[in-house]
Amino acid sequence: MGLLDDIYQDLILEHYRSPRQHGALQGEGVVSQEGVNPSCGDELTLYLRCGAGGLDVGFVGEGCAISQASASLMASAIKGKDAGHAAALSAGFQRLIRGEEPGVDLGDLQALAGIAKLPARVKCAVLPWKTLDEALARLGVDVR
Amino acid sequence: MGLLDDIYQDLILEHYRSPRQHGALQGEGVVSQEGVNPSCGDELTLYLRCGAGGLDVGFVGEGCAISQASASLMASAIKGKDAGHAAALSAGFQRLIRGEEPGVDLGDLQALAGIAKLPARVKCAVLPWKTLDEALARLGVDVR
Amino acid sequence: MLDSKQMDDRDVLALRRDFPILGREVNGHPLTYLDSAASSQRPRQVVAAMQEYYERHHANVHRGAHTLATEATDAFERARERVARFIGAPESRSLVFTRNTTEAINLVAASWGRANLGPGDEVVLSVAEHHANLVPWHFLKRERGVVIRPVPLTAGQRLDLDALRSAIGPRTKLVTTFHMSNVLGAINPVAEVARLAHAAGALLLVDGAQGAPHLEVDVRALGCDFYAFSGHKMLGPTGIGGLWARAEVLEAMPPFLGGGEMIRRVTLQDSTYADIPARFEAGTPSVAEAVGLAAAVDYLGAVGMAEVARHDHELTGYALDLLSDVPGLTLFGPRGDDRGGIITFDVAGLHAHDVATVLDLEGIAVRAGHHCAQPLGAVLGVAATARASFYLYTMRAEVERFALALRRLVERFGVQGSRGRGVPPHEQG
Amino acid sequence: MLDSKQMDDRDVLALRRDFPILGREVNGHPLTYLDSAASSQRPRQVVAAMQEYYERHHANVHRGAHTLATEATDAFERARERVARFIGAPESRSLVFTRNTTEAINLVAASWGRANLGPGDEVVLSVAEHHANLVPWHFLKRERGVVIRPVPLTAGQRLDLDALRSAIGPRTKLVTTFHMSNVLGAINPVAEVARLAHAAGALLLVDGAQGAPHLEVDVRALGCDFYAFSGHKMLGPTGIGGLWARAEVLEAMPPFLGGGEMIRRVTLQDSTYADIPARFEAGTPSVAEAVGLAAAVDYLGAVGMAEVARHDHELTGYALDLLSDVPGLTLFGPRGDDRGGIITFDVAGLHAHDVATVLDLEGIAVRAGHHCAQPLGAVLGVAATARASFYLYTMRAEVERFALALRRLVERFGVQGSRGRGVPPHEQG
Ligand SMILES: Cc1ncc(COP(=O)(O)O)c(C=O)c1O
Ligand SMILES: Cc1ncc(COP(=O)(O)O)c(C=O)c1O
Repeated sequence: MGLLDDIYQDLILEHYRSPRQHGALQGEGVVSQEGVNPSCGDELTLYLRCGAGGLDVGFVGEGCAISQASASLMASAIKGKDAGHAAALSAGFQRLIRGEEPGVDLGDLQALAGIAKLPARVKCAVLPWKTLDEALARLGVDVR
Repeated sequence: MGLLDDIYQDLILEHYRSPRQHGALQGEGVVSQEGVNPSCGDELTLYLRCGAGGLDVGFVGEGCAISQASASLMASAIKGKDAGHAAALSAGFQRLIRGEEPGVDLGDLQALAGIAKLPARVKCAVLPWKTLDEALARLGVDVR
Repeated sequence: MLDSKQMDDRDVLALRRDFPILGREVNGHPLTYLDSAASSQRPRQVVAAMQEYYERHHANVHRGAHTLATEATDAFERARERVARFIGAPESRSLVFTRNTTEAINLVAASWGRANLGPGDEVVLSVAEHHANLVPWHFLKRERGVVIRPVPLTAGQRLDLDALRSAIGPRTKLVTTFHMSNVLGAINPVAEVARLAHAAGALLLVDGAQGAPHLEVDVRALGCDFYAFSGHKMLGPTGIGGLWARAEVLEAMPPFLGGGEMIRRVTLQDSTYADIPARFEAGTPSVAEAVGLAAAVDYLGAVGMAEVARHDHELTGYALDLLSDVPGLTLFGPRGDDRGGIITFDVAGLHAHDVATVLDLEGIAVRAGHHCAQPLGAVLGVAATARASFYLYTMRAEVERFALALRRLVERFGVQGSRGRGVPPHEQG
Repeated sequence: MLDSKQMDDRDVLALRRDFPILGREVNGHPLTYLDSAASSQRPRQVVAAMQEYYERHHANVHRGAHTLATEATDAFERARERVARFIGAPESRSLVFTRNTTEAINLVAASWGRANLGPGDEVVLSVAEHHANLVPWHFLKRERGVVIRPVPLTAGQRLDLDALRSAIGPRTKLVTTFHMSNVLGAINPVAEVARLAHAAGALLLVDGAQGAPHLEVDVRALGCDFYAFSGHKMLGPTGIGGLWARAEVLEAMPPFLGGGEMIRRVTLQDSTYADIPARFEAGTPSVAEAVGLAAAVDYLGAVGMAEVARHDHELTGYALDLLSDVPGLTLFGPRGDDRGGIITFDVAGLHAHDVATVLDLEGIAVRAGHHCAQPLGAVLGVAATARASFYLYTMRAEVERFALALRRLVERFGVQGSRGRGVPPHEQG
């Protein structure tokens, strides 16, 4: 059961059960973006604010361990970073999930690499990132 | 081409091109009955009157040689006969077309026996007779 | 099949040879296919019947004077007769071929519904309906103010007949519900529902998507007015299903789709329509698929539908036994004879999609999600659940594999407590 | 295929080995199948692709987390991509799978039509439309007072473009016509028709039932807004067809049938709907049939659609030559490059059904009747005609057999004179 251990790692389960940056952001300058995975029903709303201290981020959602953990890991990774960096992480993560070289240092996000071997669940892992791309585009950031 | 000769006999072509009893009947006591073969579009209207001199009969229609010749041969066969005899001929003819023993003397109608070997055209040969059965039923004749 | 458990799996093994896909490996394990409620697998005989049709007899049906057209038409109409007989229909002409259950229900809504339902007229249905038996009524609600009256479930997760009785009123024109629920496995007492509907002058539409594959169906004994079903869930091909209706009801209905086959006469400005069933079969039908479905019902008929239902039921009882004491596992659906081969469940602490993925990594195919019954998810208190479903080719050994894998999964990933409203213990008798 | 006549039949012979049914005997003669316009035959590759799908990959598509469900979904969506590419569609998401052309046109009428057509709005179509492209508009005429404006043919039995120009007016919302007529073989100048429609702010729907099988189709180059077609006429299985539409048009359309797959969110009382193409594919789709259709377009693509069209055209020219001097034989349809592989004819003195029967007794399959175009029959002056139609597997030798048999038939059964309005000699240039 190598693949099982690989995918459902403690780090992923831990982020699924105790998501970081969970909750809505309120106030001026907050962009909120919805993402839905119609094929399985996973849902996510991402909140983003671009400030002096980099990005502030929050999310609420409902879905499987993979989509929720991916969202939580993403939120941790981009919090406080600038928007360009977030876009680069997103591109790198999506390469990782397609089984390609990420080309950037993904840190903890590397934990999700195993999903590349589960075509049925790739969409789950990618949902938060596609939602991020859309939110960044609305903030005027060039996402590739 | 035995079957071809058998089916498209001169007698049948002759009745197709010069149908007997062709035309509508008018006046008191005339029963008119429509028959349609939705699968090929053949159509027939049969006119029947039960009088002292037996049945009077007429028909108009549009369709293939087989349905039109069958109608013409039928009209010739039942003209002047009583309704019970017509019903017996109908039953006998329909047996013939199913490849069974007719059980009555069919005379010229025997010419249509070959149709039994052409399942796709059985409906054409039978259309006038089914229409006759319905007309007779409306005249109160017990059709088998 | 005989009664001894030994014999049972041996008989199933013999029959499984007809299903090549069941010999597959998935993720390095032999496939354990527990997703037949979504779509069954099909025996060689069904695929062979279609192949034989294509390689020997195909042409367009009807209106053809040549030999192949006659043979194809005969094959198609004989298929209609065999399928009609399988569901106990007195006449094949009141069986309309559709793509699936969904199209069959849409046909009723669009044709019978538009002709018979006006503002304030009521359609009574259960809270456990499949989307296929909800969305067509939403269309009519929006288009003409039809009122939808939902009927709840009992604590035992059966249709609440008392509530049904009160929901049916003078404005009720149609009662519609499933024969067997695709989530709960609950089998509705259709004959009783028919009596209640008819007493109020309403008609009864049965969503037989799970009934036709898994139960002995006799539309006359059920007393329903419409029965809808899908070929792909009953060993047949995709792309074919059926709507049976009482001939008098069907005869009075206006057309559904327009085109070839369904007409009597067409001018540029107007058209008149053919008799049933042709009136409801516009265009070139699914001929090979009808032939395949007929082969499927022949196969089911040879096994015997009573035996199929018994087998489903026995496996379900076995699975419920094996899983009854797993903490953190919620099992949905009624306990009793009115329960088919469906086990829907929730693991506290893990999402249904993850449950399905973990099982799939062991070669066990279960479905996860809302099972096209989102309103029922709200009633059960959990949006996504996992579902294992059985069929005539399912072995006890597979049920054991599934139960063991699920137990291991819960031990590893499950958390204390439970999520979702299962059947309370005093209803599990 | 090469250009020499010798080579041609030899290449066709090689390709015919893929079509087992063409080796059949009918009434003691080798089958000469000249009824492909009604339904084509299919190569082994198509049946094998479906068999492989059923024996290795089948499960219900979408919403499945397990391996088979993923494989089935991939197979289905890849099939959509291959079929979309075959007709030149820029994006596969604007291709909706339907049962056939008929359902595709009904989808446009019921969804786009109900949303966009009101009393007095006009639909312009030709007098030569198939019933599939008439009856759905009759429904809208009756339901909401839509006006149908028919466009006549020229003496050469082509769409009359001048008449079309005058028929299109400020109330015209839709122009709809065939790509190739199933009776006349006439190929419409679709790109020109599109310009006329768009200039008036109307959309163009093309009935591609005969176009997709027989012509190189590029929906972008044609400039149409909708393109409808059937799998069974283009080497594919029964039970599958398609509607391509411009993405912006499709995205704005409300749902057609309601049920699973096509929803976003469902409550007991209401529902919202998925993006295209899912919005228009309610219930379990024809998965195996989509896979089969993809195999069919791969087959056609390998031969090359330009070659298929050239072959059809060459056989037609040959047949017209062989039959040009038969007295009492009326040949319909235009003469020229804008003519596909269809020869519709009338024998004075014998009904079309008898013609078909006589030919069938020699193993030659032709269709007889109104060809689902009753209004055109009225224009041609004869209700029932006979029709021979060709495809990539038709040999010159078969055309010769047909012409010889028809000549003998006319000699034996024909009478002087002619019936029906053929193409006048000065139009036959
Ligand atoms: C021009 C044309 N349109 C529409 C159709 C209807 O096709 P189908 O019966 O496959 O829906 C046909 C075939 O009969 C046709 O030839
Ligand atoms: C109870 C029930 N109704 C309706 C359907 C819809 O069936 P189909 O998708 O074949 O139309 C299903 C299957 O998904 C079902 O289980």
